[in-house]
Amino acid sequence: MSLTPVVQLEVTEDHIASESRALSHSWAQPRGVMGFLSEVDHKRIGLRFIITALVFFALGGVLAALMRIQLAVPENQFLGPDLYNQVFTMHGTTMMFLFAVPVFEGLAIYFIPLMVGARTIALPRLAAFGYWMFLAGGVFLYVSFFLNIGPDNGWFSYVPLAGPEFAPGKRSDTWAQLITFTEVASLVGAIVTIVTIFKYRRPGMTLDRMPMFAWAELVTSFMIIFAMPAVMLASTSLILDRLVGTHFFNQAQGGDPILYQHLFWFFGHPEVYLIFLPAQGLMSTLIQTFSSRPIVGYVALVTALVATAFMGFGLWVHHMFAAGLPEIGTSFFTAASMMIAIPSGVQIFCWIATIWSGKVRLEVPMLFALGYFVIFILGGMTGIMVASVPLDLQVHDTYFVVAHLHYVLIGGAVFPLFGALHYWFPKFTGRMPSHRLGLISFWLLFIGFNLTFFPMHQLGLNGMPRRVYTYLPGLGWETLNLAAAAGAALMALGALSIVINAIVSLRRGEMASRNPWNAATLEWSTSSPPPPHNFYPERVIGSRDPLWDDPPDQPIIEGIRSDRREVLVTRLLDAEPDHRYHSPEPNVWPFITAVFTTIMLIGSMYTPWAVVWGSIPPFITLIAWFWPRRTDINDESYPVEKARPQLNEATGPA
Amino acid sequence: MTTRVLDVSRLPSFAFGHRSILWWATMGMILIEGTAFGLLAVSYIYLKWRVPEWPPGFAPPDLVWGTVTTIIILASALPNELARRAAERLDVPRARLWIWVSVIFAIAFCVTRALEFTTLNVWWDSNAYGSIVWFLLGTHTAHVVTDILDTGVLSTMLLIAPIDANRMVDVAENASYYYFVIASWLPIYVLLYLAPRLV
Amino acid sequence: MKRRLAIALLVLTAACERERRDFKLPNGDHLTAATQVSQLQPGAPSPPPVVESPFQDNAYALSEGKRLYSAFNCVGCHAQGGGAIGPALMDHRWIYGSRPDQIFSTIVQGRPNGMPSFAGKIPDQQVWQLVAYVQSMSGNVPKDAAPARNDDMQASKPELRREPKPPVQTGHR
Amino acid sequence: MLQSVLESAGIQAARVESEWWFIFRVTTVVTVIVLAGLAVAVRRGLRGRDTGASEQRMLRYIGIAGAITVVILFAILVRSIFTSRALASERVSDVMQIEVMAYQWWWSVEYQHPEPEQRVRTANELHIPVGKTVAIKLLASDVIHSFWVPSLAGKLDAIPGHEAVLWLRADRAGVYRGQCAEYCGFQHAHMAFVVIAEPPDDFERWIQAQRKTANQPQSPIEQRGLQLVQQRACVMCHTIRGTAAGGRIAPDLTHFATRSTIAAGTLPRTPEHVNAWISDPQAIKPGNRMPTIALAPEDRAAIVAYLEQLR
Repeated sequence: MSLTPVVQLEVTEDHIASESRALSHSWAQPRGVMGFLSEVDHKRIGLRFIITALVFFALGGVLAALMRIQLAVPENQFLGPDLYNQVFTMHGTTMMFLFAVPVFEGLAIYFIPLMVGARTIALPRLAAFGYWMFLAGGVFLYVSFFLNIGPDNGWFSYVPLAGPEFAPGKRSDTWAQLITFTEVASLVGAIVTIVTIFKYRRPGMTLDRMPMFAWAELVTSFMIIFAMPAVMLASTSLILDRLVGTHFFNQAQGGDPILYQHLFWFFGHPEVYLIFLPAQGLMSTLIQTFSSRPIVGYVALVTALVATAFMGFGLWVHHMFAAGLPEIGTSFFTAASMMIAIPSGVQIFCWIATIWSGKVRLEVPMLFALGYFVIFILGGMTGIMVASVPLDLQVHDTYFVVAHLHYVLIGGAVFPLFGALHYWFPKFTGRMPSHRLGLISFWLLFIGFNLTFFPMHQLGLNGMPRRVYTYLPGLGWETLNLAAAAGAALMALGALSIVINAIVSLRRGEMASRNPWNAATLEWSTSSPPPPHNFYPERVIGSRDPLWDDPPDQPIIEGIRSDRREVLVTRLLDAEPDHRYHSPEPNVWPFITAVFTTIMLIGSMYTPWAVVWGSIPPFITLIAWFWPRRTDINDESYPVEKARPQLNEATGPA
Repeated sequence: MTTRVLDVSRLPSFAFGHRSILWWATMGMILIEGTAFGLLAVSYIYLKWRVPEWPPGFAPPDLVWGTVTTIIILASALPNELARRAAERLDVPRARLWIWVSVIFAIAFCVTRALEFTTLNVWWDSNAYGSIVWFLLGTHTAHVVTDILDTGVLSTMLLIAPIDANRMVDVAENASYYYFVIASWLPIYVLLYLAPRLV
Repeated sequence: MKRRLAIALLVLTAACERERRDFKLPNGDHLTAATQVSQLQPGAPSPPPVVESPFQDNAYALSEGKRLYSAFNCVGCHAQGGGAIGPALMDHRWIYGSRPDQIFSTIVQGRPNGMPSFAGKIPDQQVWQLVAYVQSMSGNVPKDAAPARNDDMQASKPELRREPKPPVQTGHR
Repeated sequence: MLQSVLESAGIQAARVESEWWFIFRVTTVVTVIVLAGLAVAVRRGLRGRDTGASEQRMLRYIGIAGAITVVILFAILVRSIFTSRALASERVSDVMQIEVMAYQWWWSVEYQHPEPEQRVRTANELHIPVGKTVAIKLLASDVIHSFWVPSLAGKLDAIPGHEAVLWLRADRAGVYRGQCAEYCGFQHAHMAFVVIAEPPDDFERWIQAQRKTANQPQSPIEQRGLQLVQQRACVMCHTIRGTAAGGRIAPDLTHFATRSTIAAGTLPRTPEHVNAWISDPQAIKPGNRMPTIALAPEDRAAIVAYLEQLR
């Protein structure tokens, strides 16, 4: 007899009401300062990730504006080389490590459980720990910057410029340690996302019924796992070279600066895709909802995501064409870099087909999605150009590449992100965002973006290198740089209008229903904002677009305990119910562990002994974290003898 | 209102192996650190390929302690496996016994590992070869130490903390991670000790 | 509270101090012809002005000093600090004084038996940078500002990892 | 002065330029078609007529579009590989060798010759004969730099411990500006140089002149200038062949007055600029390695007068 029969049962309104009450009680968010620090609710953690990342985005934007002011006219004295170098390094580092990766991580932590129909995220304490590490890393970077210890060797920190001889002081170490902070946060986030997707999907949600955003985050998380260790090694060996005198990158003692570049770009190129892929998931989500039809080519889109991820690891060398590597090798990497355009092309064709065959609603999120097409396609085309070795040797490290990467990353990731934030605003807050302000933001950003970055293509071809703090008059760069500065001002206004929209709508926006956009994914099946336990009652999933296509009489899932934080764990492929799991209760130790880990990491910039002595306090706090408390004990198997009758089911074949 | 209901109340409240979420979390850790070890090994080979002679200017590490460590580390797989099996049977006394035995093994090879560091014949700041040797060995040692501490805490928990079935899942997953520590050592042993002698 | 604030401020300024990149001396460069060559002076003896080194704890100046140390061929006589024709600089023995202003005078005035005078040849700013570096050779600067290893063959431990050797006055003044 | 990828004056840059126009045209056409397709789709979607188009049929079209993408990419790839080959074909051994050593933030240029005294050392300025291939051996003395003259060839990194060779040929006489293209610290922005391509006879005359030692100063003020150069800080870093100045860590000044710029392309070489530079180099190029040297105005004028006659 199956352990999970589908039966006809009487489910009364009273039962539902009392279960709801019990769930609200057992999943209640802790109160007070300690409660704030102990939070394990994935929606809170996810929102913290998103808001913190957006704050860093704003800071990175301010730095970008400073650079545009500095470069608006030739031989400007506004910043000077020392400050400018810190500013552009901080800008790149912030955008890559403190904005782009964490913001998508935050979206994943918030929405993956909602989209797969789970009550919470897997390993919530780990997710909380990840957030505190991310926050600590970001604060650490900006405090360092204001103390004049901000990194100044570019977000790539090439040796020997960032190495022991040419980067005196602690600025380079700040960069290297920031990497460790964000690494920990991203890796933790990746594990949490993978486990949630694999084990917490609602019964009936087989892998081929998963929403596209979940697919995108799954693929991205695997990319993080394989890419991030490379930069961890690069930054660790950099700090070892600087602090204890190892010779990884010292050519006179058998090391090699090129080794650093290989390690960095083995991470650095996949990094681009692990920013880009979640945004592709967002694009599919937006296009489907606002075309009011199921996405065309689901299998093709998933395949494209996976293919992009695989190829993403095969083209890191195209950042090093100018380093004079052997020609045969570079041809291979040219081929790989061009072929990665194929999956992107397929995705774009699928979306155009969806739009073509659907009923399009030009809401603000859809506008951002359409903006993606214009901007990202241009960025993709310049991507093909820089994949060609001869052409890359001309435009590499010029403003052409600056234009290219912003077209790809802002067009390919930030526009879908803003579309998605607008789209999910009612789910976050329970209120609708303002349509009119949304229109203003979109057009300001769209025009401002193109005015800022389109001229940079021409600047690059005219010979303007990247990362210069000033330039001489008479080289034909003045007008284009001035245009870019004007565009940057428009973008700043656009960003401001988004902030205003958020504040105004939060106060006075129209109340949002469960599913204001008439979307098909599960996060819209619960109230806006969702209750702490996300869903009740929960129905078995019967199709890929449950809110559109599921018959109304899908079975209700009953039997998950409401008197404690219990979740249903399902099987990897078919999402058949497997066992019930007692999800961790709120706990302050992840926060304390993050504090001590931070102290250890910062100390290790100054002396290697900090690693030895400094790892003792986090170790002790980890014990406290994992030490079983009364509330954490699984009362159905305590003492352990009580669990014996469950043993066959618990170990038997899945 | 009568409706169709999927009743999950009779499902077990824990699971072992790849059915448990802890197993997947452990696999995630293993993938991350496996990638790190892989890249370290590639860096070692890259540096080796840059110079005509390897190891450059120093004798390769002495075989004795490295080999003893390898033997102990391989032997420690046995108590580890026994602990895992006992855990999956929910046999608390045996799980407790074997996990303590594996802690003793781990401490033993920590000692031989310390001796290993004294017979590397090169310092980390001698040249790039020394740096990568120390880095490889140091990274692996960090994993060993982490695992010992982790196992130690778990063993202590089995003595003094309340034990439910999830604790037994912890023991089983602790064993999976330990297998990774063993498995990652073998290629490093080959790289550090055998490759300079054979090639 | 106030004291805590003061300590915090101190830490902050220390960090700023260490990481400043000064491309010129704050008061501009001046000729070192005014450097006292002799202790003899007319009138009553006035206490010798204690000259503060502007770059004592400054990481950038220390690294510049290290660069100039080999660029100006100090290596030729003092080697990498171990000493050869000239005395060792990484030990604790100081013949002509270990105070920054004394080292400054040694470089500018030159000393008997081979140390040439660099008066007028090396601008004050660079002399101060050399002074700071020379102090770091025996570990007598803060560890977080001292130079790390160079991308070179390694002759000795980088300054950052040297044990501080308290100066001992051996010479005659 | 030219510093543009799209105004090629040499064979290597011309090949890349023609590749650029090829890819540019192809990608422009593709972009226009895709965006037009999107526009049609949005228009149709807005009208929202239920097309009843089967997913099968749409997937077929997507497949066709994907196949066309593959073909286009393959064409670009083949074109690119052929260009690479052509660029490499310029690598011949029997050519004039110039060694360029990149420093933080200037370029030292040395024309190789079997006899050491026939070698020519200059800075931030390369003279090359028109129509002849030259091999530029790139070295880095400190950090990674990148040698880039857009009008003549693509860039190549100068990496410490590695040796790289760039082959280029100028086909039109002219002055081409180049610049460091790898971020290298404070003054990455002011690390320019010029390549002067001139007819072979002119080039020969130039190199013969460069082989001579420095001019002897004539007027009293120039003589005083030389005296100051030899007494003051200049000698610690600069070489002027034929005088006591023999420092090796800064640009060779033997034929200073034949160059068109100072401070690695930062300023045109005029007496006023040279004077301003000596008086406060850190104000003009903050962070560069030339210290501010205290000099009386009349001494500075003498030094400038001396430098200006170093032809």
